[in-house]
Amino acid sequence: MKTSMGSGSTRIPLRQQVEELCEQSIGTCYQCGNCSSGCPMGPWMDALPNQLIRRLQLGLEDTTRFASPWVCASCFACGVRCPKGIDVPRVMEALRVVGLRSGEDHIGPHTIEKKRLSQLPQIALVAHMRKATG
Amino acid sequence: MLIGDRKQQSYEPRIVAFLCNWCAYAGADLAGTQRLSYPPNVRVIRLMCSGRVDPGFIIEAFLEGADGVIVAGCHPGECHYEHGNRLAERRMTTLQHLLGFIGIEQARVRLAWVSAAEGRKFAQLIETTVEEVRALGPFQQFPRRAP
Amino acid sequence: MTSLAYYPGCSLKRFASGCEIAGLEAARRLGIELVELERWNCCGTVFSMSSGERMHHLGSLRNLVRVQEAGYPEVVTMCAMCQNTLRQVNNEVRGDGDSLAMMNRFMDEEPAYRGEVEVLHYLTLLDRLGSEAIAARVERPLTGLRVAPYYGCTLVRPPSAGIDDPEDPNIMERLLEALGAKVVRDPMRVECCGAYMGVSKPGTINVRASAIHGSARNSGAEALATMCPLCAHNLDAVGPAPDEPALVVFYFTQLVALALGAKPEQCLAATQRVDPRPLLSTKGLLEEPQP
Amino acid sequence: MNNRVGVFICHCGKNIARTVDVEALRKEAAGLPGVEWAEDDMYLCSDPGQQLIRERIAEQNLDAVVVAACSPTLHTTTFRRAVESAGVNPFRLEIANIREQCSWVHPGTAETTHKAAALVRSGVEKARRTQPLEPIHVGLQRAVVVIGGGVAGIQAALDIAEAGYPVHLVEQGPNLGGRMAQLSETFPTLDCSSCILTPKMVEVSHHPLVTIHTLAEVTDVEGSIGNFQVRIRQQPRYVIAEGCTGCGDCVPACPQVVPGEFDRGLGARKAIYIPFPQAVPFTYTLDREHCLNQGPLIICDRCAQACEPRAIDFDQQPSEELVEAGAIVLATGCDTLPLSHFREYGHDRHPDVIDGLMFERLLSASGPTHGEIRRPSDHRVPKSIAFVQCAGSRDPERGKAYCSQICCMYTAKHALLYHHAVPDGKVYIFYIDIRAGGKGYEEFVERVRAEDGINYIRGKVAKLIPKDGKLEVWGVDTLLGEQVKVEVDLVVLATALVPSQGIQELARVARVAIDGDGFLSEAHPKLRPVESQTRGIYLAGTAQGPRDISATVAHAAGAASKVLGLFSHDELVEEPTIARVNEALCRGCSFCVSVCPYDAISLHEGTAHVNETLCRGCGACTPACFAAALGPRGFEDDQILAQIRALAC
Ligand SMILES: Cc1cc2nc3c(=O)[nH]c(=O)nc-3n(C[C@H](O)[C@H](O)[C@H](O)COP(=O)(O)OP(=O)(O)OC[C@H]3O[C@@H](n4cnc5c(N)ncnc54)[C@H](O)[C@@H]3O)c2cc1C
Ligand SMILES: Cc1cc2nc3c(=O)[nH]c(=O)nc-3n(C[C@H](O)[C@H](O)[C@H](O)COP(=O)(O)OP(=O)(O)OC[C@H]3O[C@@H](n4cnc5c(N)ncnc54)[C@H](O)[C@@H]3O)c2cc1C
Ligand code: SF4
Ligand code: SF4
Ligand code: SF4
Ligand code: SF4
Ligand code: SF4
Ligand code: SF4
Ligand code: SF4
Ligand code: SF4
Repeated sequence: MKTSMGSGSTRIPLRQQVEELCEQSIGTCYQCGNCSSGCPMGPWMDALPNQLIRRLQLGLEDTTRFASPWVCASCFACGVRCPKGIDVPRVMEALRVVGLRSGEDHIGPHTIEKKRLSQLPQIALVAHMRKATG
Repeated sequence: MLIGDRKQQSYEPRIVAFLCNWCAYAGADLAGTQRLSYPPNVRVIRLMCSGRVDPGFIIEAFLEGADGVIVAGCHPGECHYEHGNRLAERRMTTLQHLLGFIGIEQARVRLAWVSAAEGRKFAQLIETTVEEVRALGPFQQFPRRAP
Repeated sequence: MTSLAYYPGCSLKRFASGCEIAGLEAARRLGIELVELERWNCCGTVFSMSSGERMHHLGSLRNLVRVQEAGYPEVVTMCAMCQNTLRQVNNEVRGDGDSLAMMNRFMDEEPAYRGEVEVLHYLTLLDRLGSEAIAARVERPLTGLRVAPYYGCTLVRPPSAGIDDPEDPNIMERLLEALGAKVVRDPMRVECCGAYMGVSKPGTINVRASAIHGSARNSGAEALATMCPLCAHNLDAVGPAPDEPALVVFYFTQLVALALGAKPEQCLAATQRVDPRPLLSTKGLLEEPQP
Repeated sequence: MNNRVGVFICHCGKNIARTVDVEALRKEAAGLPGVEWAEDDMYLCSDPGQQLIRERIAEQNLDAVVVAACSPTLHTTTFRRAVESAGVNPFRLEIANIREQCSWVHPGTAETTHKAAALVRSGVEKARRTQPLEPIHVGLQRAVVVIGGGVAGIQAALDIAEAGYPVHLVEQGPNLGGRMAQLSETFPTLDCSSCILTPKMVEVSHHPLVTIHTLAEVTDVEGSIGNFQVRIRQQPRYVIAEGCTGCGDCVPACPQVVPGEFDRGLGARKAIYIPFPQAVPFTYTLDREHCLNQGPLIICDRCAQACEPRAIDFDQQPSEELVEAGAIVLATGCDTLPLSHFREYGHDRHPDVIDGLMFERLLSASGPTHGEIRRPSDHRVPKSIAFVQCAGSRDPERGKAYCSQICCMYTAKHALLYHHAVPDGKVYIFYIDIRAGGKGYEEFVERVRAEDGINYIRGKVAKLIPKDGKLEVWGVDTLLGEQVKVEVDLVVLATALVPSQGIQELARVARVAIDGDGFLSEAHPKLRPVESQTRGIYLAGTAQGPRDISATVAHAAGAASKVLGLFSHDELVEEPTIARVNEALCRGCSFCVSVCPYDAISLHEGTAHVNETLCRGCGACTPACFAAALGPRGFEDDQILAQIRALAC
């Protein structure tokens, strides 16, 4: 894979945007991988949390294209275990916010069966809507 | 004329500098070894530690004709005597408040950290201090003692 | 009788009513009056973690204002997610005067929040009473019932909103022991059940539930105890893959009420998919307690 | 005030003379009050230049000298010697720095000569006010107390004793050896640890100049460099050292079984025991805490019955001894973070999660399993092991921010030794980075990497889950970007190295500084790594920071050489430029006491008193004194004020 690290765009660079949104310092991550080791949603992610952070460190603008932040269940396990005190769930949230602000749709109400809709607990629905709409 | 009569000359600020032996004084020596040039307005008194500087010395310097004073020692955490520079910092801060209170410009008294490797920093310190004190004009708040 | 403000949250009024009914009954039996707030709204469910989305915290804040105006220093929640969101919002505005001032301006129809309310989880409340005091009230000891507490995420994480150690909590264990149950310390007890991911990725939940049920079963548990409607839904209503056995999933409050002598029909929820009665009956826990 | 000052101005070839008008300067100097003689010379530091100064002192009967030349850091010693040989007290020499701080940095203008004149004037004003000072001579107690009996303490004690000075080696445990005695084989050479340590322990115990105090602690340190008084508290062993033959007959008689500390709980010992077969001193120890006899009541004396030499004495009492020493070496070593620290790894709840030292005991031929690797839960030979590196190290959030330096290496060693013992066993090493910086270390790790069956996986382990008698390890391969879950029989945590317990108390007693992590602070991280910030107290080994055996031994040898350097003098000669109290003026307010960085000032009957060996003459105390009652010699208030007057105008 060829990775270009320069940014040709005049927008606020992604890393800066994410750091401001999550109030975390991405640079302190030393890529130990602890966040990824314990992530319950890891099997469904297209890039593990540490990989997303690595991409952000390099300022790769396509980091927003990964589905992982939308797979993240906000379980806080990674944040609790990060040796460098990075609140990784906040980084995930920031990536979601960046995606939402650029107009992505992750609710997909039509994808939820009617029957299931009535069985889900209220908090599941509300939480999902909140995560998917910002 | 060797010792200039200051009244006849255009105003040249006189700066007295108290330097600790281990860092700032060595830094000043290094500026010399590197042949950096800086204004001759500064006169150095070598002390073992910036913690030795009595605020009274600074008042005395002004009374005797100085227009500015520099106190310089090792960087925080690098004091040869563990924390003498911290003492200096505390004393100088208090003094500066006091001077400010009686209307003396704080820029006339400067505390700086200069390591033995910072010859350039020392030269720059002298340069900027001389310029700032020159801009303030001669120190006239205290009646000078007769020379 | 101690009386405290009580915030139920939406799920406890519908999906997880079993949790609330049993919890209130248990409180009554312990001499605690939980006074439901006259008006309350959604807690917000999830705490918005990005600096640009603080407005989402207004919902939580309104509830805290109502506790303040009702004159209570503390508010009790049963739902793990409610306590988590309310606590996090509370922590945030307390730590940041500017943000509190701004939020207060936005809530112009409400009195200003002063940041003094404490959010308390039901488990913390019981823990405060102390194991001994609770043990003394037990009428139907849960002897022989092998229960694995399941905390999930929001009861213990992030640490600033958790009620116990994030990796090795013990509060439910302590209380269950006081109720006479055989406590099983399951290593998966703080691992996520999949949370709301079931909405968009239903398949994930079975996998998570299988892991959690399997681990608890391996550790020798017959039942799981939880304090979160979402966990209960994922572990019970969705549950492990169809070909795998599922344990009974209790709301913790149900076990407390049962042990304190409440009638089984009072504390068993109609919504429980895996019927707890066969298990309880083998342990003699459906019978009337001996005086 | 003296008025027979001589001023000598140096041209330094053209270095000074190029920009300073030396002749004008000389004339100016000659006219200054108190100046008896002023002269210039081409090269003052040369032999003829020094000779000139000496001659003029004699001719003109000078009693103080000002040399206007280069920086005092260059030639103070030269000129002090010169004036001293001519009968002027060396502390009556002043140097005016007209080269580094004048001729080299300013142009050849009148203002430059003007400044040089001011500097000379200031030097003269100070010289007139100097007093003759004599160096302070302090007696030197040529004996050493070494605290800590690990390899660092042993090495330091041996080096010092070999040079002919008596050493008291104080060890808190029942025997010497420290961590190294617990190790199996040592990286990178795989020498057997006891094979190389035992001869050293024997040597130190037989050395006529070494007194070993085991079960002993230092409870108080008084005095200062050259003359410390060290209080050693001896705990009772309840076995008379001279009586015990080491036969071991007492052990089978004892009914009390206790988990053995030396084996880190993996093995058992009796209440009367010797920790390991090669222990030095080879005297058994009765552990009163676990013995049936609590307090004075003797309800069991089976060991005493079994002991033919009648070496057991239940009535032993703690005792104290005061030792005089000129220097102290702190070698209190290290510990590792306890397993209970690691809550996500099940802390101490899963018996098959152990730390590196426990694994050393499993590997050790004299260990609880006689060198066979068997896991604690069911004593089976583990068919797979996961090693978790950086457990608690490099973890500023929940552990220690620093790298423990040795665990990459010993983990590689563990993997290798295990693989040799169980060739079909599987090894997974979870690491973040491999740090193998020593000589031969990278080669060692490379060898281990190349072994079949050893998998290095780059990623930190989040959690351990016990499952069907195994442990599921949740890891990640960050190089592949995939989660990794493996089930293993045993997990070994490479736990962070931490300072030994009790270091804080000892540091307080000995008045040495400790750093934020609790290790002893060195005087300078690069240039004075074996000296503490308190003179006469030296540091050796892991008490100062994580390091392996070879670095520990080098560090200890360094500390010993510092001690020997100190002892190579007949007495301590201290610079006289230290603070002095004018007792008539002192009001006993103690402001100065709190200011001194070296605790050199104390109040005696309401008057401040400066300890001559502790004071380093920084002068920080002087401005604190509102009574103007103390000041450092050589930098007194009146001298400095006179310099200010000379310079400001
Ligand atoms: C698991 C493990 C494996 C290792 N493997 C290797 C290896 O293969 N190769 C290698 O080179 N290094 C290895 N090391 C490192 C090695 O053990 C240390 O470098 C070495 O033991 C340090 O020696 P020391 O004398 O500084 O400290 P220690 O060995 O800790 O000795 C300190 C002594 O001081 C005593 N003491 C402590 N406090 C006091 C007090 N207040 N008063 C009196 N006495 C006190 C202690 O009881 C102890 O006996 C390993 C370390 C560990 C943990
Ligand atoms: C790029 C670089 C950066 C570094 N940065 C740091 C740092 O930031 N911090 C740090 O702690 N360390 C640093 N170091 C390491 C540090 O420089 C060395 O540890 C240190 O200088 C070693 O000192 P030495 O006296 O052993 O050897 P050297 O400094 O090499 O001195 C050896 C001397 O012996 C002379 N010599 C050689 N052979 C003979 C002979 N046959 N006869 C007579 N004389 C001889 C040489 O001319 C030389 O003067 C750095 C090293 C390098 C290369
Ligand atoms: S746990 Fe923290 S330091 Fe480690 S990879 Fe994840 S974010 Fe980076
Ligand atoms: S918060 Fe999200 S990224 Fe972090 S462990 Fe949980 S699911 Fe994974
Ligand atoms: S004394 Fe100093 S200034 Fe004079 S010749 Fe020697 S080096 Fe040069
Ligand atoms: S029986 Fe006596 S002599 Fe033998 S080892 Fe025991 S105490 Fe020592
Ligand atoms: S007195 Fe008894 S219990 Fe104590 S050490 Fe001797 S034999 Fe063991
Ligand atoms: S030596 Fe290796 S294992 Fe130990 S802390 Fe350093 S990097 Fe981690
Ligand atoms: S500060 Fe001065 S007066 Fe006070 S005790 Fe010290 S020497 Fe004496
Ligand atoms: S001169 Fe410095 S070291 Fe000496 S007593 Fe004063 S403060 Fe302490």
